[in-house]
Formats: sequence, C-alpha cells, structure tokens
Amino acid sequence: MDTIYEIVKADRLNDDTYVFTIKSETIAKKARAGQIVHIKCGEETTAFLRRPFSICSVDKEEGTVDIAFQIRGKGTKLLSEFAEGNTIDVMGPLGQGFSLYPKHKKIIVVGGGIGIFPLLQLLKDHPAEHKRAILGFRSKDRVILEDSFKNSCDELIITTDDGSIGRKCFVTDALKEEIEKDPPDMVFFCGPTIMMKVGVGILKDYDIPCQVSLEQRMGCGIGACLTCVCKEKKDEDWDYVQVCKRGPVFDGNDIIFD
Amino acid sequence: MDTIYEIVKADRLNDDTYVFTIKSETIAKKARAGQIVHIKCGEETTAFLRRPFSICSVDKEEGTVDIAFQIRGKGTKLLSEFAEGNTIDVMGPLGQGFSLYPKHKKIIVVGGGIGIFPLLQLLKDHPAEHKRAILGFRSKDRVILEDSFKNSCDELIITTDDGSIGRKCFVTDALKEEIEKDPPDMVFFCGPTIMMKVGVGILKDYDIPCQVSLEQRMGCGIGACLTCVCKEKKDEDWDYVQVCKRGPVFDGNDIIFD
Amino acid sequence: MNNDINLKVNIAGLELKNPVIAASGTFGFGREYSRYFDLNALGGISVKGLTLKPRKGNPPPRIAETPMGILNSVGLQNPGIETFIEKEIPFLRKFDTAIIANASGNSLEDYERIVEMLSDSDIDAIELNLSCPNVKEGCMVFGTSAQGINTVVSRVKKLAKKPLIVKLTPNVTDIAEMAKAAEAAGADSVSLINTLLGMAIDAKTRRPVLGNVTGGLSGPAVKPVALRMVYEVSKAVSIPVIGMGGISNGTDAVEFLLAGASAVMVGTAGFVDPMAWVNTVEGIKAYMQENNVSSVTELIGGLIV
Amino acid sequence: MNNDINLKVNIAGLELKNPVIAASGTFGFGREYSRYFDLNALGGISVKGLTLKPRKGNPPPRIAETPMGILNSVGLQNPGIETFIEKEIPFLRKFDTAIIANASGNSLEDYERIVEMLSDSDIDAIELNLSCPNVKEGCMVFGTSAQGINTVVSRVKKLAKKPLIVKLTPNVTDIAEMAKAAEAAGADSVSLINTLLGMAIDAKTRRPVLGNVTGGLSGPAVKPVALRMVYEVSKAVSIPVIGMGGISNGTDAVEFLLAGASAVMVGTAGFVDPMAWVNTVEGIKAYMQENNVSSVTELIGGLIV
Ligand SMILES: Cc1cc2nc3c(=O)[nH]c(=O)nc-3n(C[C@H](O)[C@H](O)[C@H](O)COP(=O)(O)OP(=O)(O)OC[C@H]3O[C@@H](n4cnc5c(N)ncnc54)[C@H](O)[C@@H]3O)c2cc1C
Ligand SMILES: Cc1cc2nc3c(=O)[nH]c(=O)nc-3n(C[C@H](O)[C@H](O)[C@H](O)COP(=O)(O)OP(=O)(O)OC[C@H]3O[C@@H](n4cnc5c(N)ncnc54)[C@H](O)[C@@H]3O)c2cc1C
Ligand SMILES: Cc1cc2nc3c(=O)[nH]c(=O)nc-3n(C[C@H](O)[C@H](O)[C@H](O)COP(=O)(O)O)c2cc1C
Ligand SMILES: Cc1cc2nc3c(=O)[nH]c(=O)nc-3n(C[C@H](O)[C@H](O)[C@H](O)COP(=O)(O)O)c2cc1C
Ligand code: FES
Ligand code: FES
Repeated sequence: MDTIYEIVKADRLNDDTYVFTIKSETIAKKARAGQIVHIKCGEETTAFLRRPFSICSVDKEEGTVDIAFQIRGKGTKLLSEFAEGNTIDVMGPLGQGFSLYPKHKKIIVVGGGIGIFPLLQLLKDHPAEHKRAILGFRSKDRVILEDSFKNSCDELIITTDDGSIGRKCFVTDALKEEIEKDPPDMVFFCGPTIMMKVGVGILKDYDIPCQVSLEQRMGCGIGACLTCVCKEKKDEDWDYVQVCKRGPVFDGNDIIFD
Repeated sequence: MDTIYEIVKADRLNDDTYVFTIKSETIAKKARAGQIVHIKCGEETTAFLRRPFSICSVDKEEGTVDIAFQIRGKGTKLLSEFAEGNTIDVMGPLGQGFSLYPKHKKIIVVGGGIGIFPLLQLLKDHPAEHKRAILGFRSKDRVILEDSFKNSCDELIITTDDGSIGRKCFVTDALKEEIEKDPPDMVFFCGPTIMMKVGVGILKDYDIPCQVSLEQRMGCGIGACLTCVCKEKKDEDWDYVQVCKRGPVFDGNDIIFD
Repeated sequence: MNNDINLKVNIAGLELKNPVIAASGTFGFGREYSRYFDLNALGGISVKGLTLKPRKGNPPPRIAETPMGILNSVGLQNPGIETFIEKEIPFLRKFDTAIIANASGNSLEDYERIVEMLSDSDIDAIELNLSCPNVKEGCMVFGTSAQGINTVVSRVKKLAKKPLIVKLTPNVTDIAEMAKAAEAAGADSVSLINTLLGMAIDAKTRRPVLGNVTGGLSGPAVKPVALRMVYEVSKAVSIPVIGMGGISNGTDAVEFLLAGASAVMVGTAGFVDPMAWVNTVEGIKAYMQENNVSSVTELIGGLIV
Repeated sequence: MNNDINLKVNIAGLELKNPVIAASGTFGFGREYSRYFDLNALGGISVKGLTLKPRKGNPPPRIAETPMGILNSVGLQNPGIETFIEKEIPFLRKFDTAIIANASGNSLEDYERIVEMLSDSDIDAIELNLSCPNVKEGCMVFGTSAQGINTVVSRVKKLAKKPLIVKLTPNVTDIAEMAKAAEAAGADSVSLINTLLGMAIDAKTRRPVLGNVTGGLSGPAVKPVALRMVYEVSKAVSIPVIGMGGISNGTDAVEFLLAGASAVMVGTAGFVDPMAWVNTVEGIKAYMQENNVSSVTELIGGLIV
C-alpha cells in the first residue's frame, strides 16, 4: 500500500505550530473528522516510531487533508523541517472519528492546546443548528486558527490561563456556564486528560452525552500491537482497547480516566 | 577543543569519488603527508562512529586541507551529501605521517584505489630528485587525480585490472619492473592489504626500505580505545599497536600482515 | 523475478513457503495488516501471545521510543484461547500462510491445557512463549532456568500434536544451555530472541515512561545481541532455530540465516513500515539473485568463521 | 554558572568532585584525551583494564558499528600492572581527579595479587572487572554466577586497602542477585553495566565483522537495559551504585541518577564526540539549574514510581 504523498502547503501558525496540507485522494476520500494519520517524521534513525496526528481539516474536492501540529519533541521537530513540495510518509485515515447525529441540534466542542485541531473539521461537518466552540490557550500569543474556528461555528469562546485574551478560566468552567445558559445535545472534548476527565464529570451531572478524543503513545497505529490502550467500560468490568483503532474518539461515559 | 570547520570547496571526481577542501588553519598548520583526520559523517543516529580519511593535500598558506573519498557505505554516502559552505566536524591531524628522508634521492609511491590519496601530498613534500608514482585502478573510467599526480612526480605509471588504460597488470608487477630498471631508495605503499603484503615481500628481496599506510576499523581515532590495531614486530615477538596513533604509516618491515 | 529461486524452508516438518514470519505480538491476528498487504506473501504468522483466559494486560503507556528501538510493556493482553480458536483461526485460514499459535501460561497446568486445545485446533505449529518479560507469573519464570524449561517442555510435549517451537528469552546468562534444555525435553524448534528487559525514564517528570516501569526492548538496537544468541544456539542444538530481534530488511534476515537460523521473524520494523515484512521477503530474494544462491537453505549456517 | 550548585558525590568514602567518570577501556590512561580537554573537569577516570602481565588482546578488526551502538572485542590489551604503576599513575596524579584502577585476572591468585599491588599504589579506588566478555578465561566466568562473584570478592576484600568497586556484567539472568553477592562479600560499591555480548555479520562476505567473532555492545542502544539494571540493583543493595551504558549527555546521566546511581561513567559517547565527558558534567549542571536542584545527591534514586 502506498503511503508516500506530497506536502502541497506548509504553513507556520506561530513559533512552534505548523499546518501541512497533504495531497492524498485516498486519505481525503475516506477521512472523517476525528480520525488520525500516522506519520513518519524522520528516518528510523532519527525518530524511530511514527507519530499520530489528528486530521484537522479535509478538502474532498481537492483531495487534500490538513494536519496541524506543535513541536513537542524529536519527531515534531523533524516534521517541522519538511517543506512545501516534499513528500511524506502517511498512513491513514486511521481509527474512529466523531459520531455526528443529525438529531443533535445544539453542540459544544471543547478543546485545549493541540486538542483543538480535530474539532475544526468536526464543526464543519456537523449538521447541528447551533454550534459553540470553547478553546483554551496558555496566553494571547498562543491563540491559533481563530478565524477558521469563527467561520465554522456560531459562537467562539476563548479562554486563557493568564487572561491575556478571552476569559481567564479553565475551558471546563466556561463549559459549565454555557450549559447553564443553554444546554447542548452533545459535547465533544479534545485536549489534556485532566480537562476531559473534569469535563466528562460535569456532563454527567447534567446528563448530557459527550465524546472524547484520547491520546496515547502508539506503535503500529492500526490496532495490531496493543500498545495504545485506554480503559473502556464493559458490562460491570472494563477492557483495555486500542486508542488507534477503537478510538481515538470514544463515548465519554465509556471511558475510565485513571 | 573546536572541531567544526567549513567546507570551502566540494568537488566530485567521478560518480562516487569526491574531494573536499576544508578550511582549518589549525589542521593545515600541523598536517603532514600520511596523517589522517577523523570525521563525523552524519548524526550519531545515522552513522554512529567517525570515519578516518587520509589528508590528500594541504595548503599551508590558505589554511586548508583536502580529503578525497569514495562512497563505500553509510558514512561516506552521508559525507557525499555535504555541500560547499557546510560545516563539518573534523578531528585532526592524527597519527604519524610518512617519514621523508632527504638522503633518499629516488622514490616510488605505489597506490591502489582510495589508497592513492595520501600519496599526493607525499609526492609534493618529498625532497627526492626523482619521483615515480605507480597507481592502480579498476578501469579507465575509474582513473582520478591523474593531472595532480602528473604534476607532482617525474613519472606516472597507471595500471588497470582490465587494461582499458595504462598497463594491464598489478601495481606490484609494475613496481618490480621499475625496480629492475632503476632501484629506488624508498618505496611508499598505500592500498589494499594484499597489495602491501606482496609489495613489502618484493622489496625485501631487493633489500629496499619501504613505508606502508595501513587501514583498520577505528573508534576514538586518537589511541585511547585500542580497537584499531595492527601487528608490529618487537624484538623476537610482536605487539598490537594503534593504527590511528602509531600509524597509519609504518615501516613496511615492522609490520606482520596476517 | 527469477523463478529458479527457492525460498522454501522446513521447520521440524512445518514447510514454509519462505523464511519470513510475522513475530508474535506485533501483528495481532493478521486482520489489521491484511489491509496493507496480501498475507499470502508471508511464510507464516505467529499470532499475539495467547493465554487460557482473556488477559487485560498492563496499564498504559505501554510503549517508549529508545535509540533505534522500542520498549513495550503490553503484558500479554489477549482475548483468550477460545476466542482465538473461534474467531481468528477461520480468518487466518483463508490465507496460504502458516499459522503459529504463540501461547503462554501462568502455571504448568495452564501450559498443558493450552497446548492440548491448540493441538486440536486448525493451526500449523505451537510457539511456546517461555519468555515474556512483562508479566509477573509464569512465562519468564519458567524460561530463565534450564530446569524450568525442561519441566514445561517435557510436560507439554506429551500433549502436543503439532510442531512445538519453544521461544527463548535473552535475559539469561547462557542462552545455549536454555536451548539445549528445550531440545532435550523434546522441542522441535527454538525461536529467539524475545525482548531484552529494559526501562526508560523521563528526566523532566522524573517518572518511568512506561506504566509498568520496565518493558521489553526490541528493534534494530538489539540486533547484535540477537545475532550472537542465534549463532550460539544454532551451534549448540540440532533442531532448527528461528531467529529474530531487530530484523528490518533482507540483509538483516540473511545475517540471521548465515548465523544459523532456518527462518526469521520480523516484528518492530513493521511499526515503522507496514511493508517491512513483505520487503524482507523481497530483500532476501534480491540478495540471493545478486549472489547466485538458488535455494535459501544454502544460506542457513553459512557463516565463514 | 551558579556557584550554589553542588556536584560532589561520595562513593564509599571516595569523594568525587562531580559524578562523571570516564569508563574503563574507552579513555586509555587519559593521555590522549588530555589534549582535548582538561582532565580536571572529570569526577574520575577508570583506566584501561589492567592485568598482572601485559596482554596482547584479540585480533582485529576489534570494532563494528551497530544501530546506535558499537561492538568491541579489544580483549583487555594492556601493558600490565607494573608499567601502569610506573608510567601512568605519575601522569594521572598531575590532575585533580580520582584514579580508579580497573583490574582483571585469569585466576583467583591473579585477582589477589593485582589488588595487593594496587592497594600499595597511589590510586583512589579499585574497580574489579568481573565482566569482560572478550576474554576466555577468568573475568566473565567469575562474574556470571553469584558464587563466582562471592569467591573473588571475599578473597580480594581481605587485601584491598582502597575502596573496592565491583564491575558487573549484564550478561546474566539476575543482575540484582550478582550485586547482592558482591555486597555480601564486602564490595564497597558496584558499577554496571559492562558490555552486552553481541555479534555483527557482513552479509556480503558472509564473515563476522570482528576478528574475535563476538564482541561487547555499548553505546545508546544499550541504555534501556543499563537503566533497568541500575534501577534493579540500587533497589537490591545498600552500597552505592555507579551506572553506565549508553550515556551521551547530561539528561542521560540524570536518568541514571534518578534510577539510583550515585555516579555515572561515560564511554562510547566519547568516540563520537571527544567532549562528551565534559558535556555530560555541564549537562547535569544545566538540568539542576533548570530544575532548582542544588545538590546532585538530591537526584540519586529520585525516580517517582
Ligand atoms: C490520537 C492522537 C492525536 C494527536 N493529534 C495531534 C495533533 O493533531 N497535533 C499535534 O501537534 N499533536 C497531536 N498528537 C500528539 C502527537 O502525536 C505528539 O505531540 C507527538 O507524538 C510528540 O512527538 P515528538 O516526537 O515531538 O515527542 P517525543 O517526546 O520525542 O516523542 C517520543 C515518543 O512519545 C510519543 N509521544 C509523546 N507525546 C505524546 C502524546 N502526547 N501522545 C501520544 N504519543 C506521544 C511519541 O509519539 C514518540 O513515540 C496526537 C496524539 C494522539 C495519540
Ligand atoms: C587510516 C585510514 C585512512 C583512510 N583514508 C581514506 C581516504 O583518504 N579516502 C577514502 O575514501 N577512504 C579512506 N579510508 C577508508 C574510509 O575510512 C572508509 O571507506 C570508511 O570508513 C567507510 O565508511 P562507510 O561508512 O562508507 O562504510 P560502512 O561500511 O558503512 O562503515 C561501517 C564501519 O566500518 C568502518 N570501515 C568500513 N570500511 C573501512 C575501511 N576500509 N577502513 C577503516 N574502517 C572501515 C567504518 O569506519 C565504520 O565504522 C581510510 C581508512 C583508514 C583506516
Ligand atoms: C508490542 C510487542 C508485543 C509483543 N508481544 C509478544 C507476545 O505476545 N509473545 C511473544 O512471544 N513475543 C512478543 N513480542 C516479542 C516479539 O515477538 C519479538 O520476539 C521481539 O520483538 C524481537 O523482534 P523484533 O525486534 O523484530 O521486534 C512482542 C514484541 C512487541 C514489540
Ligand atoms: C573499546 C572498549 C573497551 C572497553 N574496555 C573495558 C575494560 O578494559 N574494562 C572494563 O571494565 N570495561 C571495559 N569496557 C566497557 C566500558 O567501560 C563500559 O562498561 C561500557 O562500554 C558501557 O558504557 P558506554 O555505553 O558508555 O560505553 C570497554 C568498552 C569499550 C567500548
Ligand atoms: S498503536 Fe498498535 S494497537 Fe494502537
Ligand atoms: S581508534 Fe581508538 S585507539 Fe585507534
């Protein structure tokens, strides 16, 4: 199976965040919001394993997918050195994306840091009548993709840790207020585990369903090696299931956050 | 100690042979014909160890040294990807070069393949009145540095395995004839072990002294790890001595070729 | 492609169309990779390590990247032997490739029972895992002493109706002694190496990277150790040896064959490149063509020392 | 540079100005590297492994490159203990750094004699090498069983008038057991790991790369195994542990300290970068500054599990 594609556009969003547009009819055709791609960021010698990234947006007509990423370590540093016109080794789309139910009229997406990326395509695709996005950043200069999100939802609420823009609070605080104002039919989370854990707890109180997009260190990326597991409830018990294959998106209430 | 220098010129001699001119006052000042440099050809991740190369020529005024190399494997492949203006990590000069005795009026240098490189500076530096060079190549299209050698000696004899240029014989056959014609005072060898072994044997018959430049796999390059040894005669016995520090040039009669 | 090239090897009566087998635990039950390439291309598939009852495995993170290698601490998560027999064998049987059932137990009785069940199922060989470093009981406890190996292998051999491959752990003082113990107890073949026990620490957080603290090292980093052990073992025993540990391409595979392996397994390399298994088969072919080797069996133990 | 940073560590009475020691066999007797940097920068130097009589060592090639590592098969080539005492100690004494004499023997008597001679010489500690994989007799034969270790260490301990560090081989089933045997027999400290026995083959020539066929693996590739063993050993014994195996920079060193090492040794990394030893010291300092650690001893065993 061919996994080599061209980067047709390489943009830098801020000092350490990038967006790549990758030309791949195959991936674009199948891709759904929330799914991931598994990317070879360097040679085996420089970054041995592939790294997973969420599909940030898809252009089915052009046959392209975008990924956005932040430099975190070795692999993402190497990835940032790719340029427009370079080819890149991408496996995908992998895993299960978000479930979009037409009956849900009002949705809220909640994202923090690099967790905001998969939420963009979700907003674009979701048939809901009213869409709100709550995005958390460290500070004003870390805010990215603001316009893209504004254009894809009805209301964008930004929170920052230091209050340098938007509201100075946790996304989960903002979420609580939004629910009080106008309860949504479904909430989608993507971000740090602690944020999702707290968020899922809040929704439980309101009895509103939610979906979470999880992160876990991965090997194969396709479900074969069982390294990327999370705890999914099963009957009275739970099972470890592969984030790469059974996720990364799960029903928030099915997951046990340790 | 600083080991980072600039490649001020990167030339390609044929499809897999290159010459780099490296700007280093420090190395150029000390360098003597036959000494080596120990080069980091890539990242630790791509070619872990350094690779040794002979100093091919030195320009004391410009403060530059040349190395010439052929792509043989991983390290030399990576090295070939360096370009003019790049910096490179070079330890050197290391080891002992050729011994040049003013009393020697007639010399012959004998080189095969990549073994010809250290002989060029030797020819330039040696005070002898009559200098002959016997260089062996696989075939006509493998011949390199012909002009440089021609300009640095009185007589250049080329041999090839297939007779496509020069004489179709081993360099050691040509050497024998040259000795018969006009015996030299000293012979210098650099090339495959078997060539040097045969060569040293021939000279023993004629009772002519010789020097050999040896190759051995290296670690540290400076004498500390004892990985790069050859057998040197010592009294009635022999010792393993470091090619990188005590060599790479040895008196041909001191070495035991297994 | 040269048709005169013969890639067939025979492991204790088990004929493989080529010497490349997917290593246990890296290939699931083949389903996932069947979307990437035709499983018919493989000599065999050693499935994810099985136990009598389903196992949950260890807490995540279960994988860490190390210099030219990985650590894993999966801990034998698997659906249990019954589900395997019911759901996975029928799927794998659709392909013309050997099915090797990798099996572990917590006790002697476990090992006996699982070998019995596998003997009655439609598989081609049993690979007895005496070497998983990621579980506390059984397994490596048996695999790190000649006596432990002898005990388990003798007991299950009586029940095994399929070729019995014993998988050895490299975490021992004398691997040849372990292989000899397996041979003496009736093993039809030995496979090695399983992973080397290792650990990774995140200096920033001051915590182990793996949820289970330690894990098994695999990938190119371990190749020199694996090659040495395969060499030592194949000199020590006369049963066929299956070599693995860091094989990423045809050249690596040929090195193991030269060291004495009759077949090889490829694991970790497939995480980097899902075509690694197929490419290894192709690479062996290419080496044989370049070097005028007509049968792969000529390479086995062909090291010139 | 922050002057409040305290890098001093104490290994069984041996005070080191910082925890970075040059690993035996990779640093000769210090002469060569003294041209690259000031040896005063090092906590200590463990010299090339010494034997009673001069040793020729193994036939070349003695080094092979492997994925993120090297194999060596030097085989303890050294000028013998007398030459060391006469010629090398006076040179090393010019520097303010601990001199650790790494010593091996072919027999118990050899070990006793060399420890006696070293005890009367001007060195700071003895590192008993029970672990060289590249020689046939002695050494690893003693080092691969608890009983062997106990025998040698008990015997030499009676004669040792310097701190006695016992260097362990990783080629064993249970490293903690070996360390406990050394401790019980009176070792003041243990150092680990020596090299993992490995092998490299050239598929083209079908020959081993090393003249001695097998060799010892070191460098980043082995770091996960080394780290795990240091962790296991420092939990098992109460004497200080010196950790090594693949350390290339300050972060690596900190990982070993967190795992329980009181000091570290750096070897192979110096072949790639002759400044690796010094850079490791600087890297530890930098880590301490970033993380507000004022004494390096706070890091020792600081892993949060
Ligand atoms: C389902 C999923 C979706 C993701 N989507 C995005 C995205 O859209 N944009 C983005 O910037 N990042 C995303 N990430 C995180 C991204 O994979 C990590 O930032 C990246 O792996 C870090 O790699 P590194 O080499 O830079 O860091 P290193 O620290 O050098 O990585 C070392 C190893 O740890 C793994 N690792 C480190 N951090 C993480 C992490 N947070 N999650 C999983 N593995 C990790 C790496 O994959 C690698 O194997 C996603 C992760 C997952 C699991
Ligand atoms: C004293 C000396 C002088 C040399 N001078 C030159 C020169 O001027 N020009 C030139 O082209 N080459 C020269 N060489 C050979 C050069 O070092 C090798 O071609 C090079 O090491 C091969 O590296 P590689 O990474 O391409 O091959 P690989 O096969 O990938 O190398 C793998 C390992 O083996 C070692 N190795 C492989 N072949 C040799 C060899 N012949 N000698 C020593 N180590 C080897 C490498 O250094 C490396 O550690 C010299 C070697 C020595 C010892
Ligand atoms: C994620 C993972 C899971 C593994 N699970 C098993 C297993 O269940 N049973 C087993 O015998 N070996 C298991 N192994 C070991 C491999 O089969 C193989 O012995 C080892 O990884 C060395 O080969 P490699 O370097 O090609 O991966 C596992 C290895 C990995 C990386
Ligand atoms: C070339 C070489 C020679 C060595 N010689 C010795 C020795 O004489 N005595 C000893 O105890 N260890 C010896 N070792 C082992 C090292 O001291 C060290 O234990 C090992 O290399 C792991 O550390 P590293 O990965 O930092 O090199 C040698 C290692 C190398 C690479
Ligand atoms: S990464 Fe292999 S199962 Fe998910
Ligand atoms: S390469 Fe280390 S002594 Fe020569």
